[in-house]
Amino acid sequence: MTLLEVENLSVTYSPRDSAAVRAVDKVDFGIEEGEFVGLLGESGCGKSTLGHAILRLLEKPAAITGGSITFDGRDITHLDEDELRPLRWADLSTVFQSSMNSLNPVITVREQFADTFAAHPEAAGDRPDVDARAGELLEMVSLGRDVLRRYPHELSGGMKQRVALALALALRPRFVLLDEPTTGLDVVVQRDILDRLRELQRKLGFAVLFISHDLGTVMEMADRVMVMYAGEIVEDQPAGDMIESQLHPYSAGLLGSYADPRDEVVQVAFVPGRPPDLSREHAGCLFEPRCPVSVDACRTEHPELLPAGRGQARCLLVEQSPDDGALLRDVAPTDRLGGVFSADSEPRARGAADTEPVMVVDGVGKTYRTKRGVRTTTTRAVDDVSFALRPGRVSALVGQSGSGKTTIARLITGVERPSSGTIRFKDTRVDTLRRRAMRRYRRHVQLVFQDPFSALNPTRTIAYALGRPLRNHLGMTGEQARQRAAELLETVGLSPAEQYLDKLPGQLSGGQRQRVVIARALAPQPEVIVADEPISMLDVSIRAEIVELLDRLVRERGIAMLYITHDLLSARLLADEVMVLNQGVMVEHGPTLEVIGQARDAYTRRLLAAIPRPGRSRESWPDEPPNEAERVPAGS
Amino acid sequence: MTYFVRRAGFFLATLWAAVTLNFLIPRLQPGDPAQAILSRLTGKSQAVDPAQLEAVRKMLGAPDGNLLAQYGDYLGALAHGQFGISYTYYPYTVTDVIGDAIPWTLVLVGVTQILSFFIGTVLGAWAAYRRNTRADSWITLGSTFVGTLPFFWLALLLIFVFAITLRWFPDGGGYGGGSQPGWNWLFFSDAFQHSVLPGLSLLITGPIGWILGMRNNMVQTLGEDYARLARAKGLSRRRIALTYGARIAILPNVTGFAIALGSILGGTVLVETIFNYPGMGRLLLEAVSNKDFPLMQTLFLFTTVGVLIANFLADVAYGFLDPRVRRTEAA
Amino acid sequence: MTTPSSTSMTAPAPTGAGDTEGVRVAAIAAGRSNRLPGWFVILWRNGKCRFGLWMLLAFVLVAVFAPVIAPYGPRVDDFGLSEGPTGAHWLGTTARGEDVFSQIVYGARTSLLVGTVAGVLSTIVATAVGLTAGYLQGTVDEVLSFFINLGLVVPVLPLMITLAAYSPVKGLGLIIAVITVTGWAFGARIKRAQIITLRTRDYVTAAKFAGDGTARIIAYEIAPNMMSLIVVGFMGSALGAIGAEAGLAFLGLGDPATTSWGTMLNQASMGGAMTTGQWAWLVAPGIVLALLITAFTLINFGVDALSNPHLRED
Amino acid sequence: DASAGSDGMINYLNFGDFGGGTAPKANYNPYLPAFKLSATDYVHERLMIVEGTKCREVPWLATSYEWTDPKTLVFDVRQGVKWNDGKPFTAEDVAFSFNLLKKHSALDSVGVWDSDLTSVKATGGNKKVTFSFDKPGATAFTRITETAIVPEHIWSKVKDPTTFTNAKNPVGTGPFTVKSLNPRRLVIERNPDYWQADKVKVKEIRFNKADAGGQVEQLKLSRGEYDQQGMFIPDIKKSYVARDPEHHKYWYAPGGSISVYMNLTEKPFDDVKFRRALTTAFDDKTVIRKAQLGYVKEASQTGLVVPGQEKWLPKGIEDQGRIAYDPKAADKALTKAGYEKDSQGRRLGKDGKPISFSFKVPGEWTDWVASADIVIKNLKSLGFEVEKETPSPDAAIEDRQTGRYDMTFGVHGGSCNMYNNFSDPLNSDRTAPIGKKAMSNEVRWKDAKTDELLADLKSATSEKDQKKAVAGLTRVMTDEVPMIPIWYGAKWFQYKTTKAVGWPNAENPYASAADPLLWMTHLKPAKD
Ligand SMILES: Nc1ncnc2c1ncn2[C@@H]1O[C@H](COP(=O)(O)OP(=O)(O)OP(=O)(O)O)[C@@H](O)[C@H]1O
Ligand SMILES: Nc1ncnc2c1ncn2[C@@H]1O[C@H](COP(=O)(O)OP(=O)(O)OP(=O)(O)O)[C@@H](O)[C@H]1O
Ligand SMILES: [Mg+2]
Ligand SMILES: [Mg+2]
Repeated sequence: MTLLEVENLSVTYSPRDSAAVRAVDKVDFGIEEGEFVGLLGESGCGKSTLGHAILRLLEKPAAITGGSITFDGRDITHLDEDELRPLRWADLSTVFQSSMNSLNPVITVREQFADTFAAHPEAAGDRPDVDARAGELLEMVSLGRDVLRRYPHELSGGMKQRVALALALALRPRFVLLDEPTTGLDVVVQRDILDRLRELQRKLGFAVLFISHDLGTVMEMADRVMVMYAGEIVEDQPAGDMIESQLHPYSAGLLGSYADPRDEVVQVAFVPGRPPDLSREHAGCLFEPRCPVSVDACRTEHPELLPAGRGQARCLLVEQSPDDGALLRDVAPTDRLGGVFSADSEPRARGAADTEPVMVVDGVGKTYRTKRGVRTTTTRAVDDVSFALRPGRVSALVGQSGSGKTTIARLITGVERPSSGTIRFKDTRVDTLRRRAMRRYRRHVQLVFQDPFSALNPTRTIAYALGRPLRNHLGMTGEQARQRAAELLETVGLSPAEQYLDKLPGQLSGGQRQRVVIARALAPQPEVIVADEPISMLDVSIRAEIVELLDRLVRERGIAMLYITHDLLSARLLADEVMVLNQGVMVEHGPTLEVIGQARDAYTRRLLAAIPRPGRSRESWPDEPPNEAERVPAGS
Repeated sequence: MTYFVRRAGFFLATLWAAVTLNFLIPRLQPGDPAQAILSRLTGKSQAVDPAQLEAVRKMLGAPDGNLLAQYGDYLGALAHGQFGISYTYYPYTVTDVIGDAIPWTLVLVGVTQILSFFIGTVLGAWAAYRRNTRADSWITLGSTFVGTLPFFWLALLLIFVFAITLRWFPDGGGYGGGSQPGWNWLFFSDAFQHSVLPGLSLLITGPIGWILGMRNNMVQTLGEDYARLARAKGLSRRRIALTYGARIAILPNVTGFAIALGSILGGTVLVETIFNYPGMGRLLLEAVSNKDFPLMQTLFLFTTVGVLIANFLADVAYGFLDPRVRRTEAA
Repeated sequence: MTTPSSTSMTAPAPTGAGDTEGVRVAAIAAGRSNRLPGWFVILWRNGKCRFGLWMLLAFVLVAVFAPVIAPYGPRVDDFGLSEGPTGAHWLGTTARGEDVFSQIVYGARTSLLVGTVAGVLSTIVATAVGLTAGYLQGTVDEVLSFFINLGLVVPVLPLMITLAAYSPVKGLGLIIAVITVTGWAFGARIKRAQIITLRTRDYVTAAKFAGDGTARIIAYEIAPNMMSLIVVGFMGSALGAIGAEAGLAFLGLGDPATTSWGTMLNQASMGGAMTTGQWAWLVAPGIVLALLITAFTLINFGVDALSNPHLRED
Repeated sequence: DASAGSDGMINYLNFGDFGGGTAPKANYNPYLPAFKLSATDYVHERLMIVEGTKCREVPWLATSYEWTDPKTLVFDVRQGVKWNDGKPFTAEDVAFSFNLLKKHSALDSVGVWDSDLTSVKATGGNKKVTFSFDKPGATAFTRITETAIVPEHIWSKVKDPTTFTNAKNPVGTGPFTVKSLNPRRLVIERNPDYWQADKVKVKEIRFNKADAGGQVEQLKLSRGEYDQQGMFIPDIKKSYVARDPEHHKYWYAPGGSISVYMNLTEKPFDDVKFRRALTTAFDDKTVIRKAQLGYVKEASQTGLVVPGQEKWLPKGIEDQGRIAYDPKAADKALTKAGYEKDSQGRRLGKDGKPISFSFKVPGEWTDWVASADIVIKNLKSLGFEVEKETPSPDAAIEDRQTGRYDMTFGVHGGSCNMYNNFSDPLNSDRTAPIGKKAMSNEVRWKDAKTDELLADLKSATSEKDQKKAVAGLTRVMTDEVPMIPIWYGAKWFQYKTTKAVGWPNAENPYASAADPLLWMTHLKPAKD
């Protein structure tokens, strides 16, 4: 029997400030008992909204404006809060997108379990043994029982998400909604949690709606995958089928932006453009403006979600094709899309590996001393690291969170001074520079910031952001600077530039912002660029775009680049050499293919193993205890 | 260790600064205590007898001469715990005078502060819980209108209505002329009667800050993810409001409350003045207008110490109530 | 938010630093549909705040047009003594034969002046000290923080009374100075806390990479992002200043020569408004004072909403 | 009625404040006038009472006195008086009291030993007290009579009389003893063994803490909660008398003169013609009516308080020395004295420049400010440029003492000691250069003739000689115009006649508000 039946569901946000947004539009699907369904889609396409609607957790200004939700044969669309309460958690539970913040900060983990049990005596029994049951649940997500006594802030992010997961399963629900339950986590930790989740799901047999925009993971884990675009479901297929062939051009583009870095040839594509404005009415297919294969009819006729293959799709082309999407299958997806970026086993046409380095890092270490009340702790953030950066070449620095990547970036750019070792830029010792000299040095070495949302001052226009380095480093002012700023914007693909110069960052999309951040780093014509995870905050479809841009810049301008990331795919695409950092120590250093292909170090292998392999059976974990760093020493 | 040293250092430095300020401000200004006391006694329309002025100056040890030497003497005496003789209540010592005033202030202001905090927190939490309902509007708007009445003015009206016209309560003082301060029922009931009106004026205007603060904090906490999760978990509204809303929302108010308690020692000058309440606030105003340097200095010292201690306790209490702080503070 | 009755008795409830950048963004969004500045739209949209703004506007108009509105000068004492309300004297006369209504009208000037000037001054001091301490850190921060903490723990009212009592000259200037001297610390602490989070923002580091100097960074990168905090601080200070002026004047520590509602209350209280039955003299200034403070408190509802989206009215 | 006893006594009277600050503590040391509680005046008596209105000498603990020579004063001590602890009162006690003050000058707030007194001895078989001076000592008389007498048998055992509070059962000769004290109320009860107990009809007096001074006290007074009170209340006729016209009474006797002080070291105030011209310039009547609510009386230019002190007035003086407002006369006199007006109506100084000066008045004293406003208006209408300055009272007093003012209000005179009345404001000994604090001569009057007259007055033991000297001094005041008196400060005194009658008042000014012992021996139960 269908456990959850969503019919024609529409959700509208009607905020006071602006026009109403139809975030979810006539969504129709069902989930069987024990089924694991993935929900994919670009950021902002309405995944979380849909999830909240199903859980009946929408809050003003959002409201269900049509359709129905049926759970286990019961229509829950209009139940009031008191009627819903018995259903909640015992039947429908969830892990929120921001599950790290979803634990009550002032009560212990045990109490959060206890109040869940107490609220549902019918599901948990009258006098549940909280310690025993909660302990058991924690063990299921490989956490020690001592976690029960802790407060949320005493746990790491990964531990909090595991607690949230355990909590979601506390009453053995029949349906669990997982809304990106592992965002913001380290790849290795993420892998660990998801593996466990899948295992539990098989064992306990609950149904899952798994929301994510992390393609690889969804494809690997789900039985069935739905793809959302602009508030609509555009495709719904069994996962295996979808990997093989995508029915909808958008799904094709989405999957095109994913690849396995371990492959011989790695090729990624991206869907240019932005999703439509949902506050306006659109005739025709919503994806039409970005669609590479659209036909005239797409502009006027709105497609319905119709059966295709073993699933459903919402595309006129699929409808018209006689044998279930054959039309799309004819053309290789990448050919149909706007941009393609690929890397293969051949060395790139870039600077030679033996060029004179511009930047030499020699035996650098950095120790932080933190005073916390009475006690002082020292952290060895970076330990005896040496490498060199060469013009026209990209060195990638990979490693999990907290491994010291950012610290190295700060040391190189002179934000911080090393505790030991030397850093040289050409003939200058960077580690001893003073104010003036530092300013001159930064004309040559620039930083691309990770978070495009915080790297631009929300109160200053783009022209201002670009004008400052031009003025300070190159002495350009007025019209000349503006001209130059416009050129820079064109360089990073924001054209026509005039349209962007006087905007505030808030008026730009994430990808556009990141381009501005890159343009700003380029402004003083630096010789070295340090890019600190410049794509981690961006949507998958934009990532490839930025990687392509960086590659072009390195090639055209002969810039030496240090590319910091924890995403091996982008490292594989962009870098000539890869350095792997683990707890401040460089554990592996070599040409990209060599490191990824034949990793020597155990840690590197673990990193590689964390990469999802949709459609393939996963090789077993390298035999090492699961992530020691995540355990908090007892009794701290 | 350095942490405590720093803390103690700040404590002492603040004390020193406060004490020095209080030493300097009055002394740098015109007029002397003897003149001030006699001018008040004779009134502005009668001449002050120079002989009397001379005698009083001799008695008080007129503070002429080297300011630095005076300052040295003053600090020395303080270090020995000697606060000197009050100029207003000569020849009684400052300690005598303050000792009489402290209990009054502690009881009146202390009780009203605690009640205000309690009432304000409960009403604020209720308003947040019933956000955007009529109860919310009544509480926020009602308390705004009532709470912004200038309370010295309110006090006057209370006196007029309840003391003068209706004669339900006495018009001022801490107790009546008929009872003798002491541990007896008559005195306590008398003192209670006298505290009703001043207490009321403080209670009417006191809770508004807490109401609005609590409401705003709680509206915020109820909008956080953990409150939404609590709803998803199917917890009762009560439980969500208490454990996920109020419990967290009250935290930022704790510091404010501790400071408010610390400033109790300063008394409430306006109310105590209007009601002739024999507390610290009125003493302070009297000390200031009589240029009673020793009394004023000591009152200032007391209030500063009170606030400093409250600050310290606030930190401790905060650490106790907020587990997020607990670890860092304890470590 | 700030305690509205900061007439000084209750300690101000602590204010959250507020998400200032979020405010900017929300404000821009809100302002886009209109031609008005975004922050104003948010304020205006709040029903309570709108009412407060109307009230404040009324007070401002009365203050500006006082000579037109008031039938007599505030110190014209040609009328009967302690007369009750009549057609010629809507609120009666004082014990000295002045027109109470005219005094009320002129008193609006004092209260608004004190509120505005003391509010602006203490906001400036608080902002300058807070920003400098928070941005520079190190010794400068230590020293300034000491003063901020000192300002926070030194009991305000006693200090205020002492300062006001021992000044050789009286007048509005003194009252404003006293309120400023005693009222900046709280704002400075909040602003310092805020700048400490702002100074580690990437865009501040980016400005350093762009070669900007410290002063420029504070003025151009950081200060604009603290606008709503500064507005909140100003509202709080203005509110406190109006109450404090009235309180000090009531205690007889003001300048009797200025016509303010506080001095009116003081003179009504001393001048036998109750004994002579000239009620209006005592009641009117209290009510207008409460109305003005209410106006500010209501506006503060909107300012709170500005810095905390949860508090916006839907 | 509970208060009217059947025995022809008044059960109790409710009086006003009893001193000692807002939270009084027991202090009955009569030598600490700034700190003692008012009961002290009912416990400790003096040799004689010089009442404050007509300056009559009323024999008290002394039955009579005699200047045996200008340097020797002998009092006959009353016999049969007992201390309230039963011990007899003797001349030794009197001598002890004075010698105590000699030893502890801080207690000598009256300043007996500031005069030329050299010794005080009990003489004549412990029935007389002899005061010896090294110069003629007539001026010391009122100071001596103002000094309280304490029992030797108690005070000789006190270690430090300057910090002695005399708190427990204060021993004195007076009509009352302390019954109870709490900070809200002080109760004293009749001393049955008082030497003139038959005259005291009040069994008990209750003083009530009434220092608020504001609305509440005014309301209580107007409601008749006090039998006697001495406080300011606005519009007394409406707010007090009208409430019970039959019983609510008041009497505001004039006290010291409040005068316009001019800084005599500055031009044009150093010019006697200028000053004399200003005597008609001020509209005293308006000041009294508007600024002083009609509670006070117009002051005499002589420096005496009339009509109380009219016997000291020189013969032939018009209207007891009061000078009527006459701006035309002032204008004419000024012009004649060489201070002409220019075309714009500005009054010019002798240097041809417009005369401009400031008038300082403490901003907090609103009635003075209102008075100053009228005075300034008068001056402006004569063409002067006058700027009002309103410093704090402390600053204003200090400026007056140090001579840092052009024009201001000052207070002087009003006591029964004629020497003090004139010496304090006019003696060149009592002044100081600008910038230094003057003891009391704040206008900085330096005049050999005045000093001579003061010396005469000081040594004059006979009333005739004294009158002659005082007449000279009043002439200095009217002719040389060192200051221009405007009004007499009022002594607030309200009383109620429901329980007791016989209060001093304008019709029967037998005592002033400051002589409670005198009214205590005059009060009788109300008839009804
Ligand atoms: N409070 C709100 N008011 C108005 N519109 C909103 C509001 N919250 C979300 N939206 C709009 O609803 C749409 C769907 O948002 P939703 O959070 O469901 O996206 P999502 O797919 O979960 O994105 P992400 O992957 O970033 O979490 C977005 O276009 C967003 O702009
Ligand atoms: N200012 C600092 N004070 C103390 N410790 C620090 C400081 N900055 C970094 N660390 C510590 O140094 C270590 C390395 O931090 P770093 O930010 O370089 O890691 P990262 O590899 O960039 O991590 P992420 O992927 O999360 O950005 C961490 O353990 C961090 O806690
Ligand atoms: Mg989402
Ligand atoms: Mg990092």
